[in-house]
Amino acid sequence: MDLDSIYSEIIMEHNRSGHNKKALKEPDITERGHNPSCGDDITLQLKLNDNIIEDASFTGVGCAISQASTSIMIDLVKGKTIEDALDLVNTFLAMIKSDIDNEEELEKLEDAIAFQNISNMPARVKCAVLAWHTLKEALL
Amino acid sequence: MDLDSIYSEIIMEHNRSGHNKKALKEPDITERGHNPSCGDDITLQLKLNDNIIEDASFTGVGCAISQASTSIMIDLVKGKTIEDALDLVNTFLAMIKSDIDNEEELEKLEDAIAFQNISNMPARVKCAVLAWHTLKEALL
Amino acid sequence: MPKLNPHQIKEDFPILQQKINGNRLAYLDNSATTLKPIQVIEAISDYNKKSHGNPHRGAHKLSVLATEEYDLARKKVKEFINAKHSEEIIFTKNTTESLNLIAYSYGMNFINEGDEIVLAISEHHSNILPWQRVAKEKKANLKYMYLNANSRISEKEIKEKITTRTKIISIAQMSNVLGTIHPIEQIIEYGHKMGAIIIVDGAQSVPHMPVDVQDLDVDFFGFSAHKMLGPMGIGILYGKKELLENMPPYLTGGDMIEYVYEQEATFAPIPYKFEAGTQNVEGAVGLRAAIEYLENIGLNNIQKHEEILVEYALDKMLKLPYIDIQGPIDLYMRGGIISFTLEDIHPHDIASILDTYGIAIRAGHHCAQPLMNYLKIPATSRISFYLYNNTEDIDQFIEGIKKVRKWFGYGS
Amino acid sequence: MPKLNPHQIKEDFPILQQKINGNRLAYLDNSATTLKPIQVIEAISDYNKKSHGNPHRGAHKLSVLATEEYDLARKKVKEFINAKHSEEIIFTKNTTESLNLIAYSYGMNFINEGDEIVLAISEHHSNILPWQRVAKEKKANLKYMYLNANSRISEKEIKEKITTRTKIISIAQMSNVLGTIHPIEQIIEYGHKMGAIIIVDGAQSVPHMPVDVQDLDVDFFGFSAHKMLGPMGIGILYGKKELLENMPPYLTGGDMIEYVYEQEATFAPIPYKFEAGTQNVEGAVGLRAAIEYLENIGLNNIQKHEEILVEYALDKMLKLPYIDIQGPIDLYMRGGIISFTLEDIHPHDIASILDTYGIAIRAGHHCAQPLMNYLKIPATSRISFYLYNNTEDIDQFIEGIKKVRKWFGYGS
Ligand SMILES: Cc1ncc(COP(=O)(O)O)c(C=O)c1O
Ligand SMILES: Cc1ncc(COP(=O)(O)O)c(C=O)c1O
Repeated sequence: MDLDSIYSEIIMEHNRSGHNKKALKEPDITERGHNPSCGDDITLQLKLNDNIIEDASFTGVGCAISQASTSIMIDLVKGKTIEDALDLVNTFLAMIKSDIDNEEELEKLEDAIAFQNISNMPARVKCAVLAWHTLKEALL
Repeated sequence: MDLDSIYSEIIMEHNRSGHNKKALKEPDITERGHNPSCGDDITLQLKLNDNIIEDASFTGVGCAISQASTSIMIDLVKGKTIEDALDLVNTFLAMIKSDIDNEEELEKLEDAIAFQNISNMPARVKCAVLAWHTLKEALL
Repeated sequence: MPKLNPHQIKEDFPILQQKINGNRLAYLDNSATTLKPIQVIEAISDYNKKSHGNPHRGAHKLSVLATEEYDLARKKVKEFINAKHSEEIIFTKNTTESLNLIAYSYGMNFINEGDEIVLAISEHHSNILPWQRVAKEKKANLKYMYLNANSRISEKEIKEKITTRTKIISIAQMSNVLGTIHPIEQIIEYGHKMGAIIIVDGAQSVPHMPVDVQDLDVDFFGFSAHKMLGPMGIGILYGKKELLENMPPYLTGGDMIEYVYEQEATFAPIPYKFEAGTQNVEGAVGLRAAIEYLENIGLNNIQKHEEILVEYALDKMLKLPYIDIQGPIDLYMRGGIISFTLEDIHPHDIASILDTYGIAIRAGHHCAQPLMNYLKIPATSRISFYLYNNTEDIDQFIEGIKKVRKWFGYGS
Repeated sequence: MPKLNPHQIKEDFPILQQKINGNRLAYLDNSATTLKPIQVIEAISDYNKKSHGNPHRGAHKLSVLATEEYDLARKKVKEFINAKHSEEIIFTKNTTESLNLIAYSYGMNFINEGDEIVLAISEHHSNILPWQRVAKEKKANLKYMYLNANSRISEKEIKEKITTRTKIISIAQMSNVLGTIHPIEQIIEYGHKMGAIIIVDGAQSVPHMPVDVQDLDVDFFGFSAHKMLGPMGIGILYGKKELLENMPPYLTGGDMIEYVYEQEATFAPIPYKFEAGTQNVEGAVGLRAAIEYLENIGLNNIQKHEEILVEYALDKMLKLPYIDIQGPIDLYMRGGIISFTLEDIHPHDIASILDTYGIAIRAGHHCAQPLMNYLKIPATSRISFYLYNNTEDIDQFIEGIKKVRKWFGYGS
């Protein structure tokens, strides 16, 4: 397995930057997500305008995979409708399960495609999907 | 393993004859012995005269090994003192455990020597020693 | 589907290549435990040589491989008994633990004073003692369904014993003493109607016939790998998801938790909630290989094969007037287990003497003392078949019985 | 006594001949589970090919052989930990079950309201959750001995926490997170003076150092075969005869009974009373082979060897300023387990990246969440040694750590 394909530049960059890691002032939704088995624990905050995700951020602790995945997700869904965001979550989860082999369909995931190979590290799949499951919980 | 060395003539003879298999009238001691794991269940009866075993008998159910062993033991201890009987029991149990390799010492066991090879059938050792343990319980 | 050829199958089983006391081995003690084909032995060795690690949460390769092996085994079991969800399959150490788990976790928590627990009189001790404990502790009533003269539970008996107070019915699909296949479909249907949950002890059935837990609509189902060509030290408990999810854990410790604090803890979802501590991964690997071996032959073929052996054996045995069959003497709803007694010769003597001729049978109460008491016999001798047995084994056994008789001074 | 040569020893372990992700395997996850030497793998195969049967009460040859193998394993364990009687050795499926057995059978029956149960804060979940349950059900108090700055339990802490109300003390001889060897001799002596019984979790100690249960005067002692070169699916519980004899059974079913009636049963003597159902005979065979392997090398030699590795590793690690050792930083009373954290890099990332370089370590809470809470860290990375490790493994690990740092954009 190629380390670059998991700990890729885009993931390391998001892990480092922390530009989405902060608390929102007066969020409409606050949702906690955690992986008991590895201790990853994030809190997602969303600001909605009608059914548009106007702003989003997260706080919490976790490994590079979970932190980067959360940050990339936030970049992706900001400005999207709730429906579109949920669709992206489903696409992402399907990609992780290798249920999608149509590369075109994945394009809408933009940077989040970086997690495509995480199934080569089965122990880390939970880290990659944590934020996405949390967002789903928050929006449903 | 040689079947003759376990199901020997002397053992088959005692199993068949049943000359010691009966209830005593007015026994001094009645002692039950049983092997839960194989269902052998005998009741030993003794008539004492001072410290002499004047008469002995048994009733109950069990396999050929346990029935013959009981009958042979009764033949052996009838007329003996309690001390001598206990000594014979200990010699028999030591023989079974292969703790005695002095053939002369075993001679006093007479027909009971027939059980010398029972350790070749480990599952049947309990059947061979049942009566002897029961006698020990009865006399101690 | 390949026709079952026991001669060819025998070649897969190293133990059957051995001489026992100088004789060809006729292994007829399959109800106690089965032999392992080389495929199972090597699957275990291979795991130990290549993929062994502690599964769950390990980020390194060996741990990942072990996790995969363990998950694959669970999936294989799920498919084998057609469970709806993989998480309905819990690994235990044997059928006995599977039944104890239900008794501790379901019985002790959902049974109340005056409730009834109904068993069959033919149950194995492992399906009796856990219920005696629940009944005693919860002041419930333990009741037994008795057998008719041909070793079967009648419909009348079912309807008499199972009432609206019955909360648990626990019964073996196949009796390990008599070979009777009990009418569990009827019992499950009627039991559910009365509001009971139904536990089926599949230790003797699953290895020998197709079983579909969804089709049966059974609530819990337990069995052991070592009775189906697999390793010792691993058993299975199937339970319906909704039931398992509502039960408290049984063993507690590593790997079955979510969060642990000094004074309390929260638990992982099923199946992990019921799998505390390091599990028997190599056992699971062996079990999977065993199921694959069985599926290759086909459970239907195995069942058919054993039916033919039972017919052959019963025919020969019924012709010998000194043999008493304990169990059904017809072929209807019975498996490859035949218990018998010989006039005037104790079962233990029969087993010991047959052993010297290379014939492996079991003698005793077969962990079913209440049945023995009910039948008023202290013990039986028992032969039991599997896919590697053939008519030669039965001929050797019949010859052996004649030698036993001769040894005891009887004609043959 | 042969000097321990890990290079030669490595050759006995097939898994160590493998490349992992194209790299030499540095297996440093021995606290989770250990690898098996070919001698153990073949002992299990041989058993399966030659002597497999269901032990106990079987009159036929294979059953007799299996019974002998099982008894020999028990005797070997007895000698290995120097128990007084063979029947004080009970086979379970793992340490977790050993501890649950004591909790269910001793704890639930001999602990009363207001009694105290004392643990160390560093315990494994398997030695915490069973006591939480007993404490809750019996309204007893669960108390923890805390650690000083160098990860040790002070004499003051012992005397403060253990009182005349203390009925049970349960503690690991060696912490699986910190590597600390706890002063169990003192705790046992003081605990007995206060009237408590003492349970020692030997999962991490027995594989790595000589243990004498009579010398320790410990009341119960548990461990797992899979952490000492043996198979998964078999664990051990040692208990003093007088204690075991007075405890009610825990699992019930086949092989642990004397007489069974419809409504009640009487039980077999120890150890059988605690071994319900078909036991893991092939596991016992593998365990015996593992103990023989360890004895051939010598537990003293193994301990010495690991001490040298710890010294070598600690020396290298303490020189790297970005590594924080979690656990004692001296060599006094510590075993071959080193937990650590890296500034700004999460343990799971460390483990995943090291894996790609063939270095197997564990990351997480190590089934010791209360300790993590106490230390105020979410997780650690952990390396742990065994007899087949050498300084090359440690060098590979140190180089790996530098690569992890580089990958995250830090200097080395
Ligand atoms: C100290 C300690 N106790 C108990 C256990 C549990 O052992 P097992 O998983 O074999 O039951 C472990 C193993 O992780 C351990 O390290
Ligand atoms: C019907 C039945 N139930 C339960 C058991 C117990 O199985 P195990 O000993 O594998 O726990 C057996 C095996 O003897 C059996 O035949």
